[in-house]
Amino acid sequence: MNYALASLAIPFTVALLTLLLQRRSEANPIVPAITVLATAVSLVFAGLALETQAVSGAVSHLNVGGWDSPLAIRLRLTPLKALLLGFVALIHLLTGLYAWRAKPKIARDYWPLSALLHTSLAALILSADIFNLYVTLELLSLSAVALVCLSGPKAYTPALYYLLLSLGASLCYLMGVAVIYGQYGVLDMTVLAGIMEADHSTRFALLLMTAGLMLKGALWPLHLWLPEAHTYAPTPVSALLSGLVVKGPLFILWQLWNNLAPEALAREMGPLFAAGGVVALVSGGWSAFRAPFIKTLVAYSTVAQLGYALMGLGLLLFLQERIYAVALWLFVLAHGLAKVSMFLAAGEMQTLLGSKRVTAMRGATQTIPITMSAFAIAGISLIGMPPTGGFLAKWSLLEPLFTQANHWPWASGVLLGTFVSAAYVFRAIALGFYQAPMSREPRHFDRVSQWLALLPALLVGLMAFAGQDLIAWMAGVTQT
Amino acid sequence: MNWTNALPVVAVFSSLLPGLLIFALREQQQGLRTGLNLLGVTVKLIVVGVMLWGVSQGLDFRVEAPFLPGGALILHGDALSLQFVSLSAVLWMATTIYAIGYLRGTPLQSRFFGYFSICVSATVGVALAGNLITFLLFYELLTLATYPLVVHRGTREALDAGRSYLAYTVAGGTLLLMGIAVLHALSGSPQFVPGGYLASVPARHGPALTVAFALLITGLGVKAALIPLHGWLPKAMVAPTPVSALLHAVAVVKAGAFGIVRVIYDVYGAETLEQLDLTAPLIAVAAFTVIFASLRALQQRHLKRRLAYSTVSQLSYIVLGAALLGPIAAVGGLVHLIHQGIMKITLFFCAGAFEKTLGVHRISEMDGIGRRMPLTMSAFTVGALGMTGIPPTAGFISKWFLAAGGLEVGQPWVVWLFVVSGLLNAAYFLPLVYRGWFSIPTAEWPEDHQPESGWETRRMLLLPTLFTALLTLLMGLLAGSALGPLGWSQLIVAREFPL
Amino acid sequence: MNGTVNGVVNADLWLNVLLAPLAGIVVLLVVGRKSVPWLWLSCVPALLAAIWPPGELNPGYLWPAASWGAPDPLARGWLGFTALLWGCATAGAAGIVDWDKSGMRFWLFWLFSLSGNLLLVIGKDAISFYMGFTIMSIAAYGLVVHHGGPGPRRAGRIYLQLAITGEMILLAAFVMRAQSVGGSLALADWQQLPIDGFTLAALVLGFGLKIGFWPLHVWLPLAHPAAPSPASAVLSGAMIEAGILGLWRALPADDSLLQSWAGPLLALGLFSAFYGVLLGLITSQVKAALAYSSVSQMGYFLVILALAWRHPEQSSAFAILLVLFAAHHGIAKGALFLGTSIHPLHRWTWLVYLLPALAISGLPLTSGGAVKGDLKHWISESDFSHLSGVFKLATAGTTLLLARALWLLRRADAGTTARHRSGLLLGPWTLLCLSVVLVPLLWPGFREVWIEQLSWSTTWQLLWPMAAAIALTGFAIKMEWRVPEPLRRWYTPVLPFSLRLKRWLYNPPLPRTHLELDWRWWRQQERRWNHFWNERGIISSSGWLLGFILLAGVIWSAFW
Amino acid sequence: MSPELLYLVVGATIWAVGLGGLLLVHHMLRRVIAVNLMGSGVFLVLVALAARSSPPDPVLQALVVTGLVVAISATAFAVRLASARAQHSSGTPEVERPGGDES
Repeated sequence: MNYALASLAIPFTVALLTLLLQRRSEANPIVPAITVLATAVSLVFAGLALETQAVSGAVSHLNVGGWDSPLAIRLRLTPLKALLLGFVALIHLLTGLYAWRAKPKIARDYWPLSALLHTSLAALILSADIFNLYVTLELLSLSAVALVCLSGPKAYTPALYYLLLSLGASLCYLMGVAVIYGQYGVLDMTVLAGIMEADHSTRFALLLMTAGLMLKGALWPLHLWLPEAHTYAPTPVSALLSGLVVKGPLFILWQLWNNLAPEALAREMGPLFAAGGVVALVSGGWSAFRAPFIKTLVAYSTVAQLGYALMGLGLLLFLQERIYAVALWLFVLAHGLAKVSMFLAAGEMQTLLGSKRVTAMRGATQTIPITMSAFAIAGISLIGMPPTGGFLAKWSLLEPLFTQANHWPWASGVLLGTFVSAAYVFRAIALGFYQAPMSREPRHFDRVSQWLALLPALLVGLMAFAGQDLIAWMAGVTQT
Repeated sequence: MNWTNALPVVAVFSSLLPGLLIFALREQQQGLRTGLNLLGVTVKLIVVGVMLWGVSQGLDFRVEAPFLPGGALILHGDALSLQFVSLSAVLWMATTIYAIGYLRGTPLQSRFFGYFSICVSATVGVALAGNLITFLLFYELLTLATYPLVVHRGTREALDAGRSYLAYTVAGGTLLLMGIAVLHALSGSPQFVPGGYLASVPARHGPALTVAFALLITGLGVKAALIPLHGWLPKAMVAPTPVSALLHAVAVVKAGAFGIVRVIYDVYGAETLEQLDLTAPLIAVAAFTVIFASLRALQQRHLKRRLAYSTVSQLSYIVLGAALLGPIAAVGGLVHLIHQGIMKITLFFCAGAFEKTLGVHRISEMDGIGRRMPLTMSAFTVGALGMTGIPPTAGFISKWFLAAGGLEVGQPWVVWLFVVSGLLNAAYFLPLVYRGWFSIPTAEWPEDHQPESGWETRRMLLLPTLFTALLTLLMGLLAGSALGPLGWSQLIVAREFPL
Repeated sequence: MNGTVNGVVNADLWLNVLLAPLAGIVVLLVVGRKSVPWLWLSCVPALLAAIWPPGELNPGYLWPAASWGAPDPLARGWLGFTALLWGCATAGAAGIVDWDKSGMRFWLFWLFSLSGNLLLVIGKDAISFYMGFTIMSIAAYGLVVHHGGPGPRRAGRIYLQLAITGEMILLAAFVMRAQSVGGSLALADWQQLPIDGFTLAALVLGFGLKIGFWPLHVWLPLAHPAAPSPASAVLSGAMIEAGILGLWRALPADDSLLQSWAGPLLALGLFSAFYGVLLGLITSQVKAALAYSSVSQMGYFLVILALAWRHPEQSSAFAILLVLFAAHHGIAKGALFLGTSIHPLHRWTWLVYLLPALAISGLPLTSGGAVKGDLKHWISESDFSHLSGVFKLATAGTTLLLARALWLLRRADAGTTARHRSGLLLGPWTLLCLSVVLVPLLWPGFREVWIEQLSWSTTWQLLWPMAAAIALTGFAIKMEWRVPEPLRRWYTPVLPFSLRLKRWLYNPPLPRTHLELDWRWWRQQERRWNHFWNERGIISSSGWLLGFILLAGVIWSAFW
Repeated sequence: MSPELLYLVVGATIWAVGLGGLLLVHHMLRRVIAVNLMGSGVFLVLVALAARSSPPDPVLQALVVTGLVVAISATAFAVRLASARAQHSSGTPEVERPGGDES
């Protein structure tokens, strides 16, 4: 628990510290270094937390400040949470490194805000009661919106939309919290898990919270804000938003339905989620396929890929089999890595090719091969071809479906999803193979940032080679 | 890990590593690139040679690594896989040399050879895959690695072809994945076993097995270009000729056909398939493909497209041979796997040499080409006769066994299928031979590059062509020798059909 | 024939029989035109092997069950005359074929064809036979179209269409035959086990396309005039007879089915014999007339086969008759075809030329007299003895046809200014012509038959129809009979059919499977859809959706 | 109808009105207000729930306080953002402009 707390506290401290440092001088070169370093340290601590937690397999609690329930801020650490902490830190580290190298220079406010985002995500993960979750959700949204604004006035409109919808969604969620508290008088999730019943008000509360979380997590059909916000954000921010921020609400949703909701309700809700996931896959994929801009394409692909997660969640609730939880979280991990890579690559392309249009990628395999490789490998993971992480996740979703004949129809959802993902990914990749106009040499050719984009792609690209251990371990991790 | 474990890995990596290294090379480092390629080729040939010897001696080359729950990564060199591995190793050698000659002076060679080597590695992986999961892994890698080769020219036409290629193969790959998942859910993904490992699955899973079979065959049928899943193949002709050659002879289409053979014999097994009565539709589709693709080939006026449709037709020989579920037919199908590869690559090499030397793309431009390029045209003639099944070429041997196999399992119509197919093959190949040798050139060649060496074309283009043409002849003439493809196929079948 | 020789000569001689023409190819490729006068040497090993046959050779490293040898007099004799004919024709061709006009190509095809022909004769297994047969047939295409131009091209097209069809049918027949005898590929086995009607039909059809009896003769009268005369010589003298050999080898010696088929086959043979004569009489080309003579002579072969089928107990005797007939016809017809290239024809050349012509008509003391006499003898002793009279008519017809051919040749010779009288041509040609007398004397097996037929009655029976025919010819020349106009324009319906087939094959009527999508319409729908959402704005749309979900949820939570 | 229930219903209604405002109103500032209305509705509900027992539930009051803090900061941010956006699009920080500015 202490390690996890450290992993949470470090970015928080850094956020404050960098804020102070920024004040003193206009652009302090130390700030990025500190932030990145701190993220790395936070990652190490998350890793340590994961190790202790995975070894002991235990669940630890902490009441912040020694207050007692119900007034206390309760934190709870499980192996999965430790894993997610590490994941958050890792993605932050990667994007932080990229932001450090990025040309043109990113706005200096990026550093404290990203640290704040990191903090709120970590807090969200660790929180053990549903009201705390509301607070962390708000923090998350506020810092995310602020980050979106960093790319200047053109981002204000999408940022504002994002903010307003996000606020509305939070209030939906809060209404749900109120109803639940009114019903049960408890906020702590471990306690709630035992006592919730499938009555009308619980249903209504769950519904309110779900709707809010879906809006925040850009789950279909409440994803409309996402493409613009992700498109107009600065590149590292897009990566963070797609890779992490939308996963926060998803995590809550998962806890809500998997741990709190009575099984009967969960079984009812499962098919809806799963069906929504299939539609998300198809419609998001189609939009990505038709998207005119590189980043819009990648953003819509997030919408589509969240469909897989939603499908995993739905099937988990519907069929009540652990393996779908594994699939769900494997999707989250694989998608996070792949999306970071894709957004960084997309950003690189925008800078290097001087255009944000997808058609600008013509000949990219010749002019910017490394970036293009990053984009391609990440894309292939999104499609779910072996040996990528996407394949691993898809496999763990697909394979158990076939054990019973009446679950087979759901497999067609996966089938559709694969087709559509392949369509939009290869649409972009294909452009890269056009004969490049040889005369045009890319500007600001920075090898390091290209490799930074490639790194997560490689990670996710070879993820399935650890498949057997990973699935077995995840199956254990998602128990709690 | 002892050396028998290491060899399958070396076989895969002997082309994968050079491929990855070549990506890093600059365009001008021609010598280094060629050196890396040839090094890989040599290592692979040696390894394959040793493995061939070992398998004939009864050694077991096997290596396993954890991958998915219930499905490890297994590379296993058994007789069947070596059949395919040897084909790819030998033809990789020929094609690499050819490609060096073909691409001289064109841009993006590092990218080309990089993907080319990966493509071969994937093919070898497909061949050596010891279970379905491993097969899938390399099969998909093959899809991906081939795409850049198909679109190598980077023109709109090439990209269109690439799109069609991807649409078909990715869809096929997904269906294959589905099928594999179905089987995996039933029985895990154990190692391929002669006679099929699904024999032990209880009979109540019959419907699941049927659906899985349909999925697998459809998925594999895309690459094996079974009609109506063949659409990508003729379009992929816009690729540079070495790619078409490799695509048609070895890598892609054979991966599909080989996969079908694997599924039939080592996953389901003849007995299970007979119980479930699954092969009849496959046989029907294959037979239809044999005839219909030939008719389509007749319509083509473009040399490479005609060759492509011929490939579609010939691939179904292999599928048919495997699906007939008789030992003789299996020998025919397996031996055709090799024979078709050698013959078709010869034809493509010739087509590429015509194209590079004289700018000839269309059939109508081939008039009298035999006077200008007699050696290439001779090779073409050998290949064409082989495709038609005229002795003493390799094609005759396959056809003989396939027809006899059909009779053996009580399907006499198969014989007449091959008669009709042979006639159609003759109808679309012999006019080319006629044009080449007997017609008088009516106009100037579209472009004429007389190489300085005084040979009829670049030596790098000519020598591999002659080599494969010679192989085509030798495989027919020396079919009886134990080390030939026929002897090896009989060895495989002896192991598959324990009588 | 005797066992001691078998031990003396190494079985590897069989390999050399085939390697000789292949070596010829190599020498040709390396040395070029200088090697041409010596290419006839390629046939020497075959001739040696025929005279001193070694034991069988089993080259197992070649195709499965490969086995070569000449175990019986049939095979020996066949190999002998084939080698003789090819040798002479090769030497003759060296004197005729112009090197500068695609000579290399001609010789390559020639030698391939030769090796195929030799292979099929010495092959004791089905694959060797089939392989040789096919190589021979396909390579002969190059000989047929050698001259180029529309005529040869047309002839070549029909030749190839039929040859390939024949090959494919034969392949099917061979496969079926092999399977029906339990997978054995040894031709010796095939002669032991019964056959089914389907396979038999396929075999007759497949070989028939090569043999060229009616109605499968269509390519013969087209191909022969088109090909250079040495090529016609081997086509007519060796290749089409290979089909007869195949029929003999692939069929069982004693089979009830064959007995029942003997009658129809005999009828077919007889019809073919007369049909060939009649059609030959109305052609105006020497080589076409000779080709029709071949069609007619092939009828006799069918008759021999029919006799053998009907009387299996005398199979070995018929085998002898078959090979003798084949040798006789091969040599004589080869000499006749080869001779058509000799220009101008001097007196002694005419005399020599008459020899094979008369031999084919059946002049006693020549090979023709011997074999025809023998054939008549067998017919009279067979179930078909009532047909003896017909054969006298046939002899007369043959004589008429050859007289017509000679007359045409004289006319053609008078009309040409070309000169072809090199020693390379005249020497072998003379040898071939004289062989119609020499071979019966030198070949012990032939000699026996020859001596048997040296009776006055046989001579008379053979001579009077010939004499009658010659008299008729003299009368016809005297009266200046001409072929009636409508018959002169006789043409075979096969030509347009073949052309139509070619066109059909070049553009088979297949359905066009092309998916036409109205892209513009779809694009418009997409625009509308995007517009629908953009108009409302993100917040409103999302809000509506949220509200809708909540409403649905309220209903869900309230009423479930 | 007890006062708590009344407050509850009123709170819920305010919340719903806020939500309706969010989706019906096209003006940014009004939307910010709509969101605030939603917040107020929730807080009213929370307070009403707290009032069910006596003494009132301190947890809920703590929640309301926390929520208010969050709401204030979020509103401030939203207003600043809206004005910045308006300034960028029209050159004045004036958010209010007839006809709406959604696009």
